[in-house]
Formats: sequence, C-alpha cells, structure tokens
Amino acid sequence: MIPKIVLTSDHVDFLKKVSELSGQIVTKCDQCGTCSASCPMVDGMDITPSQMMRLVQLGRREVLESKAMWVCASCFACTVRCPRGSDLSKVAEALRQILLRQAIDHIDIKSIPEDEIERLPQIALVSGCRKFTG
Amino acid sequence: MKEKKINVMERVREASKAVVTGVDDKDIEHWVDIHIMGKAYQVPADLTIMQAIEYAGYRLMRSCGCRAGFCGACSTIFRRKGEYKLQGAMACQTRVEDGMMLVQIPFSPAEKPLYDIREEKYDSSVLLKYFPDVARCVSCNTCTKSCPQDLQVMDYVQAALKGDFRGIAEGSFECIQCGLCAIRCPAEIVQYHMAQFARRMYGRHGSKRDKNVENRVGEIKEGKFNEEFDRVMGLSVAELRDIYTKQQNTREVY
Amino acid sequence: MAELKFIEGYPEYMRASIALVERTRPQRIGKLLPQMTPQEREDILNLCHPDYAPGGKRTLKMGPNRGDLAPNEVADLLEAYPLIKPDKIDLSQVDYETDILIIGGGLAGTSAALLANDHGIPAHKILLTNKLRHGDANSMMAQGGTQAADRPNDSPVLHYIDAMGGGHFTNKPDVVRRLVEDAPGVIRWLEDLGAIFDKNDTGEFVELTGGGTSRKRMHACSDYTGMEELRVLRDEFRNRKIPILEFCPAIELLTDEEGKVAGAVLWNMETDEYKIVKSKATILATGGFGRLHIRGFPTTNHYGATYDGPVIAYRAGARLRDTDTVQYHPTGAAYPQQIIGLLLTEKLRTSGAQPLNKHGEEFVFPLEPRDVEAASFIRECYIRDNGIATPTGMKGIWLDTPLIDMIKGKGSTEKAFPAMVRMFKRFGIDMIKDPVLVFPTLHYQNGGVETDPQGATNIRGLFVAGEVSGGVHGKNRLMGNSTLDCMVYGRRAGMHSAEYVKTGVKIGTLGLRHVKKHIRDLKSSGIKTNRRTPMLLPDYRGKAVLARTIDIF
Amino acid sequence: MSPEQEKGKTDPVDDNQAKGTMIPYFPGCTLKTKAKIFETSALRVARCLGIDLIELPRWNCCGTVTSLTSDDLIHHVAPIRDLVRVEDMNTMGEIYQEYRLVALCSMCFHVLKRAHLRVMQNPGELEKINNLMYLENDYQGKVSVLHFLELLRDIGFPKIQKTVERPLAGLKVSPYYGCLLLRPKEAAIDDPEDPVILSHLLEALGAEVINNPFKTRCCGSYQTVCDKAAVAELTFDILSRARTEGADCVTTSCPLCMFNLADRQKEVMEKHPEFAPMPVLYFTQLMALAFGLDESVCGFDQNVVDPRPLLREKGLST
Repeated sequence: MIPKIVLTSDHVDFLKKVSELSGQIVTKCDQCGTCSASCPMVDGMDITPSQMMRLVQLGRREVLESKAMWVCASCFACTVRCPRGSDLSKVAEALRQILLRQAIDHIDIKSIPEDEIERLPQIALVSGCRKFTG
Repeated sequence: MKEKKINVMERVREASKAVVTGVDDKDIEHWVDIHIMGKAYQVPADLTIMQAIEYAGYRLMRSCGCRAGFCGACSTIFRRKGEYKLQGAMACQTRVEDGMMLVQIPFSPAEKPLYDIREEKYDSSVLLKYFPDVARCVSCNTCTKSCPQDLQVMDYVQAALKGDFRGIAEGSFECIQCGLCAIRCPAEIVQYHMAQFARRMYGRHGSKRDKNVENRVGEIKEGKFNEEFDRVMGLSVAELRDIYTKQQNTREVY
Repeated sequence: MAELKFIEGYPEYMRASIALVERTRPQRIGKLLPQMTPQEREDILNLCHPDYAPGGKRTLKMGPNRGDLAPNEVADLLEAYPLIKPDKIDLSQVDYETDILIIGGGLAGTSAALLANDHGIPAHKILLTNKLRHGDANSMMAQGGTQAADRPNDSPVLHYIDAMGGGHFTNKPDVVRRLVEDAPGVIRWLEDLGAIFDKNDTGEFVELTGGGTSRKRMHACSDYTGMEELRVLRDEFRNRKIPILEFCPAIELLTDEEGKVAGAVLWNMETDEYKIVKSKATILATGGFGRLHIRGFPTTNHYGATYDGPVIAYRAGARLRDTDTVQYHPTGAAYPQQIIGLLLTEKLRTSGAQPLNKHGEEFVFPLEPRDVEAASFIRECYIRDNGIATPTGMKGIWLDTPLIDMIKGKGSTEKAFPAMVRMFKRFGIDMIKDPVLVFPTLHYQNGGVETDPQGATNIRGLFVAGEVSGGVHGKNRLMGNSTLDCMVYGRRAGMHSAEYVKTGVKIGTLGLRHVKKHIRDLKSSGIKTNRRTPMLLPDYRGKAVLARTIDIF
Repeated sequence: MSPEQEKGKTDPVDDNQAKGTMIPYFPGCTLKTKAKIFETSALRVARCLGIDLIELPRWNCCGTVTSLTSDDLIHHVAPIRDLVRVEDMNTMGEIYQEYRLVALCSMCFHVLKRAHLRVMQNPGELEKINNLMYLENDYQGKVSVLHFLELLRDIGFPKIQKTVERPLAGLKVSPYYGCLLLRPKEAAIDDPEDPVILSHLLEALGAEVINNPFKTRCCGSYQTVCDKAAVAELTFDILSRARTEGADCVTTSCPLCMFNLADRQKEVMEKHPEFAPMPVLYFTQLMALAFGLDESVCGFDQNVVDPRPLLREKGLST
C-alpha cells in the first residue's frame, strides 16, 4: 500500500516560505539523487541533499533541525548538475536564513580559540560570518 | 579709571549671561518647536540641542560632558521634520531646528577586549583576534552616515580587514568614541574599540620614534642639568626676572 | 528687530569689518607688534584683567587659608554647609576598602592609577571614582599640546624659567623643577603606550611654541591632544582592570582620629545612595572650576568643573594656594552664540593667526602670556571700544585664522586644527577663509590645594594632582603645562601614594570630625549662608522652569 | 599624524617602471594580509605582460560569499559599491574608458561578478541598492568583472609563453580550480566540468600538467571555520589523488583554497601520519618563477609547505 501524503496548511506555509526565499520551484525536484552524489560534503551530513529537498517539498519544518544545510559549503556542484535546473544551494541558504533571521546563530565567532583565529585568513572569517551568523 | 574697570566687568557679565546663567525668556525673539523623547517643547531658536533640553527643564547628568564636541557624552539621534533619515549628532554641537524629534543615547553597551599593547604582534591577525566581529561588516556605510564627526568610519573598518593599521589610525584619529556607529551597525561591530586598539598599535609599533626625547630623558637621568638648576633656583626673583626677560626676547616664534 | 541677514555664517554688518581685516592682511604677514615690557604687562593687568579689577574677590573668613583673597564664587563654595549631615552617615558599614582611592578620572587621576599599579599596588586595591564618566574632564578638551623640553636647543632649565616667569615667579620652585624634569619622560611614556603625536617623516616631533614659551616644545596631536592622551591612558587603565565607579562623586573626605585622610563618602548620583570608601591613601584629581563662571565669564571647561575637590579638602584641613587668581584664556569663541566660551587653542596664534580689532589692526603681540593677552583684548573691546559687537550684545576681537594657510601652506589649518574647523563648519563658518571672533573665557584654576614635589599635601594620606592642585603654575599657567602637570603629578601622586601605603599605614576609626568642625567654624565666623557644597553640577535650566519646580519625590 | 611609511607597506610595484595598460584591480582583504605573495607575484607578472594593475581606490571587502536568498539586498551592497568605484575612476580621470575590473581571488571574483549579474537582471533591486548608497554615485552597470586568468587568456597564452625565461620543465603541477571560478555557469570562466584554462597556462610556462579528477571538487571552503576535521579530509582526498596521478605540487587561485589545502595539511597529518606534505602554490608564483623574476617576488619562503626543496630538485631554484 502506498502511504498517503498529507500536507497541512503549516506544511504548505513552510514550503511556500522556502520557495520564496530560495526563488526555486522546490516541487520540480524528482528525487534523482544527482545532488547527493555530487556533494563533496555529504559524508558529514545527517540527511543527504536530496532528502533535504524532499523534506522541504513535504513542508516539514524538521528539516531545520538537520545538520545538512550547515555542512553545505556552497560549492554549487549540485547547482550545475541538477537535471531539473534547481539551485539547491539556494534552498540550503534559505533554510540557514530562516534560522539566522530568528537570531539563532550557528557559530559564535567570539568562541573560536585565539590561536585558531590568528591562523584563519580574513576570507575564512568573513565567509564564516556571512554563512553562519545573522 | 577705577570706575571704568568695574563697568567693564559688569558689561562682560551682562553680555555673556545667556550661556552662564541660563536663558531668560524676555530676551528671546525666535522660537522653535521640538520633540524631546516624544514630548513637545517650545524653545529658543538659537540654542544647541543640549541648551534646548536644559531650557526645557531637564537637568542633565548623563548625556552631557565637555559641552564642546570632544568627549562624546551627548550622542543624540534625531529626525528632521518631514525627513525619513535618522541623523546622529552631538547635542552640544548642533542647533535645534523646528520640528526636530530627538532622543539622547547616554551609553553604548560594548565590552572592550583586554590586551597588553606592548606584547602584541604588529600583524593583521591581531586585529581579527580581538575584533572578529569586523569580519561581519557588510559595507552598508551606516556607520559613516551616523558619525557626528563626519569620519569615514566604514573605510577604517575596511582598513581593519586589510590589516592596515595606519589606515585605521588616520581614519579614526578624530573619533570621540560616542558610540553612535556601534549603536547603529547592522553587523554589530564595535568600531570605536577596534579603532582605539589599532591606533595604539600603530603609535606603539608602526610609527618611528623621536630620538630627541630619548636623549633628553637620558640626560636628565644622568643629572646633566642639576648644576644649572641649583644655580637658577638660588637666584633672587629680581635676578630670575632678568634672565626670563632676556630669554623671552630671544624666543622662537613660528 | 528686523531679521538679520547672514552671509556665510556672519551677520551682514560684520562683513564690513571682515573686509578691513582682509585689506590689511597682506601687510601683516610675518610682521608682528613687539612684545610688551614687564612694566607694560603689569600696567595692562592692573587696568583690565578680571583678577585685578575690584569687586570680584573677598577675604576668606575661616579655614586654613583664613585671611587670603578668593573670588566671591570660590569663597561662597568654601564657606558653605556640607551636603550631608555628618551624624546621619553610617560609617560602620564600609562599602569599599582599598589601598588607594583616586577621586577624578581625567589625565591626572588616570595617570595616578597606572603609576600606583606600576609601583606595586595591585589593581584591585585601587579604586577610581568619577563624578561623570571616566574621561569626562577638562583634559579631554585640551587642544594645544604638552610641553617638554626635548630639543637640543632647549633644556628643562629654560622650561623652568618660562614657567616661573609666566607664573609671575609665584610658583613653588621645587614643584616646577619636577614638572619640567619629568616632562620628556612623560612624552616617552605616552609614546610607549601608543599615543600618536604629530611627527615629521623621520619620526621627529613637530613642535611649536606657546604664549610665554621661549622654545618650541609643544607636543601636539593635531588639536585633539588631550583627547588622544587621555583615551590612550584610559584604554590602558581598562586593560589593567582597575576598579572604577562612574557617576559617583566624592562629597566629603573621611579622616581618622589622627586627622589622616582615610577615604571618602561617595554619592551615587543615579540611585541617591551614599557609599563609604575606606582607603589608606587618597588622591584628589578633581580638576578645575570653570563652571563657577567667575565674574560672569563663559568658560571652556567641561560640565563637571565645579571646584568640588578643594571644597572637601579644605574642610579636612588642606591648605590652598593662589586662590586669588583665575586664568582667562584670551581666545574663547565669542560668536556664534551656540559656542560662546569654547576654547580656540593658543596653537592658532603660535601657527600664525593674529588678533585684530574692528578696523583690522593689530594691537598686541599675539603670544603674550595668557593673562596679558586676555587683558589687552578686554581693553580693546571695552576701553578703546574697538571690539566687534555680536547680535547678542557681546564684543569680540577678530582672530585672523586665514593667515595660517598663508604662512604654513594650503591645507595646513585643516590638518592641524580639525576640531576647530569642524566646530565652526557646524555653525556655517569657514575659519580657513574668514577670521573668527574671540573674547577671553574662563579657562583654568591656577591655584588649588597646595602640593609638594611628591604630590603630597599638608594632610597625611591626601595627595593631589592636576588642576585641583596649587603651586605648580603660581598665578598664571602657560599653554601646554596643564596636560603636563596632570601627567607629571598624576604619576608622582600615584607613585608616592603607593610608597606611602607600603610604609604600613594603619587607618583608625573613620570619622567626619572635620566636617563637624567646619560647621562649627562656619557658625562661629558669623558667615550667613544657606548654600550647601560641593556643588557637583551647574544648573542651566530655563528660568521659567526653575521658577515653578517643586520637589515631590 | 606622521606621514612616514608603515612597516611592510604592501604595494610591491616600483613606480619608476614604465606604465603599461592600466586596469583597475581588486585585491581583496586576504591578499593584503595572509596572501601577500599572491598579490606581489601577480602585480609583477602582469607588468611583465605590459599590464599595470591599479588598485581600486577605497575598495571594501566584497563579502567573499554571495548571498543567495531572493529577498536579501544588503549583502550585495558591498560588491556593488566596489563596482561604483570603478566607474568613479573613469569619471575622475584616473583611468580612461576602462571598465574591466580584475580580481585575483576566486571568491572576490565570484561575488563581484554575481552581484553585477544580479542587479543587471533586476533593475528594481539596483535602484534600491543605489538608494541605500545615496552618498555614492549610482551604479551604471558598465563594469565587467574579470578574473586574472581570463585576462591572461585574453592576452594569449602564446604571448605568455614568449615571456617565459625559465621554463618549468620537469615540474609536475596539478591545477586545482575549486568551485567559484567555475560554478554556477553564468559566473564561470571556463567549462564547469572540464576546465582547461590553468592547464593552458601551465603548459605555456613549460610545466608538465597533471590532471586531477578532483580539480573542481570543493576544498570545504568556509567550513574551515567550524569543522576543520572535515576540511582536512577533503584536503587529504584532493592532494592524495594529485600525488597518485603523479603531481609534485598543486596550484590554485584562491586564498581560501590555499589555506585549506596548505595550512590544513597540519590537521591532515595529525589524522593520517603517512601523509607527506605537498607544496601548494598560487599560479602567479609559478608565473613569476617562469618569467625569471626574483625569488623575493615569487615569495616561496612564505608558502606554508616550502616548495624550494622541490624546485631545487627540479633545477628551478638555487
């Protein structure tokens, strides 16, 4: 038996929100898995990029509890390879932003050890701040 | 002649009384309406924001310091009538305008990192070590727009990312640490603390040292001037006055 | 009255006088009137210096300086009741116990804290208390520079002679000697801490002279000298985590049975509660008295310059000095009205700006000592009637600032005087193009609590530093010696109070006996007054409001 | 304030030399701090090719990563402000009719180029950004953002080959592109899946090009801030593969790739003790070497993994 998929209005709202923020038609994804296969960071993710897309399609806010979008390095490998032309990096960014805009930062730059911060180049800190802090 | 002198002092007193003892309504011809924290007051048109607040009846304790634009205590934000722009200014250095809405910002909450300037490495990494928040700058330029000293604040924050101590020192030298930039920064950077650190680093490690002062400190320590001091200090006032007059006549001017 | 027409910041009628200034300008470049002879100087002081004009002073009737002359405004504060009732203060509960209490957070107080710390007093055994914020001080507003005789053609002895002469030979010689001998060391100390002074390409200081200063020894940081010095020291102070209380002025000193100063009663201005500080040594660094507006003069001073230090020290038995003299800075702003009294640094004149009357004529050598220069401005305005009248009824003298660019090159005014240029620009005046209007303004408290070369006073446990002290400058201070005094004697007071504490000072029972005695003396001297001091802050509220205030809370 | 030169003043170009074609150039923060050798070597090799890269006046940090949400504009202000400065240089006569802006850092290139593309496609957004930056001149959209490699390709690799004085014969170099020069397509300087631009350059320099299948694989980018172990694994994979393919060293065009590939070798070795360090060089360093420039220009002493033993072995360094 095929389980019935039920989308409540909350699910629809979340789907809409992610679609708007990312500018992507998330429902176009047909779950081929090319993104997951292309992702260099997938080993560190708890769910794969395609699973992330699926959860968004289903409007499941639980996706925000996953690590996947924080492990994403915005390398755009998925973007160039998606056969449906979806920009998954924008979807991941939308998920990050939903949390960051609630003032939930992923990292605290002040807690990076001093010797590490002295080692890191400007470019790493600036990009880290942009992606992980709101 | 004696009577004239008294007269002079009385005239001086009379001429400055508005700034000395507070404004007297009967001397005022032009008035403006302003809003202090939302409450309307009519005040003389010729006053600074600070004088107007006092005229309205506030006795200042916070938000008032040197009253001359140096100390940064009287940070004020305001909007002019019909304007969407939020302006920053020092209350003691800005004239009230009709329709102005204002509030003073007495304090900028911001922790200052602790360091020992003598031990720090003169290297770009030290700036980000103490002020990693600088990496959050989005170059929106709000800091520059809010600076009452008209400094190019964003440029010196950017200089920090580039590790350019001299750029920060020169760009921030006239900073009065009023905190308006930090209060308004969307990236929550504390510009003035960073600049203070960078200026000291530049002063200590980045600029050349003066040799004369070094020599003179040594000479004094060796007691080079002791004999002459003893001689001069032993002179009578009349003798000293004589030397003084000669010295003044051979003075360097420009 | 018809609406005034303004042309580039000035009322139209002043433009005629400015035209005269412009006309005479080419002939004046590089040509100065000769300096006055000592006799001429004395004559003009007697003629129209506010200190010498009768009616402004009276004799103190009580206390250690009974019989001495002081300005009425000063005497009113010294001969007044305390803010507190001594019996109502609970001294059994000590809020802060410390080795060194420093009252005042300007250059002097901050220097004292750093040096006390350098000399073995741990940071947590120091307490700095401040009436307003740390750094709300006249030091912050010092523009011109700091004197230090460091060039080969100069010497501390020449500096000594200049300072003594400027003070009419009334300074305490041993105190002046330490001032000038420590000066180069102070500059080097600041450089070590990272202060940025004006320098040329080779790292040599750019130095200028000042009024009454015979050699170039003024070390400046554009016209933000005091601000740069103080913010550097304050940053260092904060790095050392020295405890500080802001908005907590000292309202009385505490003494023990031996009469030693043993701390202070502080008042938290924001919560209205008092705090008791017990300390082995106390350094008074409360600054000056510009906000007393002596003789009705406007002032260059900051909001808290209200003579609190000498008032409380006097009650504890401290001897004052040179209470009869006040320094009026010749060049306070006289126009526009929003900035009346604010300082226009003497460095403007050392850089070439000349004072001129309404006809555009020179009438005095620009770099006489401050008292002489100020007196000659008053004479020009009110005796010779050659001043320029402002719309508010003040009179002023032109200071021909455009000369600076002509002498030192285009752009040099903006580079050397960014604060001044900015201030006038805010009110629509371009001081690079047009002269500015000036008149003497109340600037400096020459005298104060008598100090010795260690920064110590006649009372054990009480040290002083900076403007609150007396003896360094005699009856007139030279430009660039105030920031210097603050740092030399701040350092000395910090150092020597540390040594004093280390001798094993024992504080007995805290008391306010001296305050009770003061009240008795006040009554027995027959002084009639309702005034209660220290004054803490001036009151500039509108007269209409004051007339109808009621005290409910 | 004293006008004397600050210690370690970074402009490495000697002003006495003749001026070539002047093109505005965007250094980026890291080239002024941790990647000074990248800038030094690039400015000098450009000069060898008749180009004077003129540092953009009052440039600000581009932001290093492009903000990807549809509604966010504030993070595009920084790169657009930089592009305004290029137009200002033209109107102020600092350069004449030159709207190219050359970036060296891959991330700066990527961000500047994408910001330009975005506002060109969305005039409404450009208007908002111009309004927010009301103290600046409006952005006219005239700037074309180039990566230095693109400029080199425009100059022509044969011309570069002619400039070579010391061919890098025998040096086996694996080009590493990373992400932002190639992806997404609209901001790519070459084929995203099979780029050749660095290979062509290296061939022109006389080096032996070693193809690494991981040449376009991400180094972990900004993840280095919060997960250095993950980044070290990626570095291990990329470099190990390069070595397996026969490379002596790797070359890159991005200071963040450089940090992850070179500095993070410390973390790689903690996890994989068998890993032998491998030099990673900016392509401009190799150009400087091949052009016969002084070793101080090449800056090999500043590479985290010292390439000099390798270069000596290959007879390319004394």
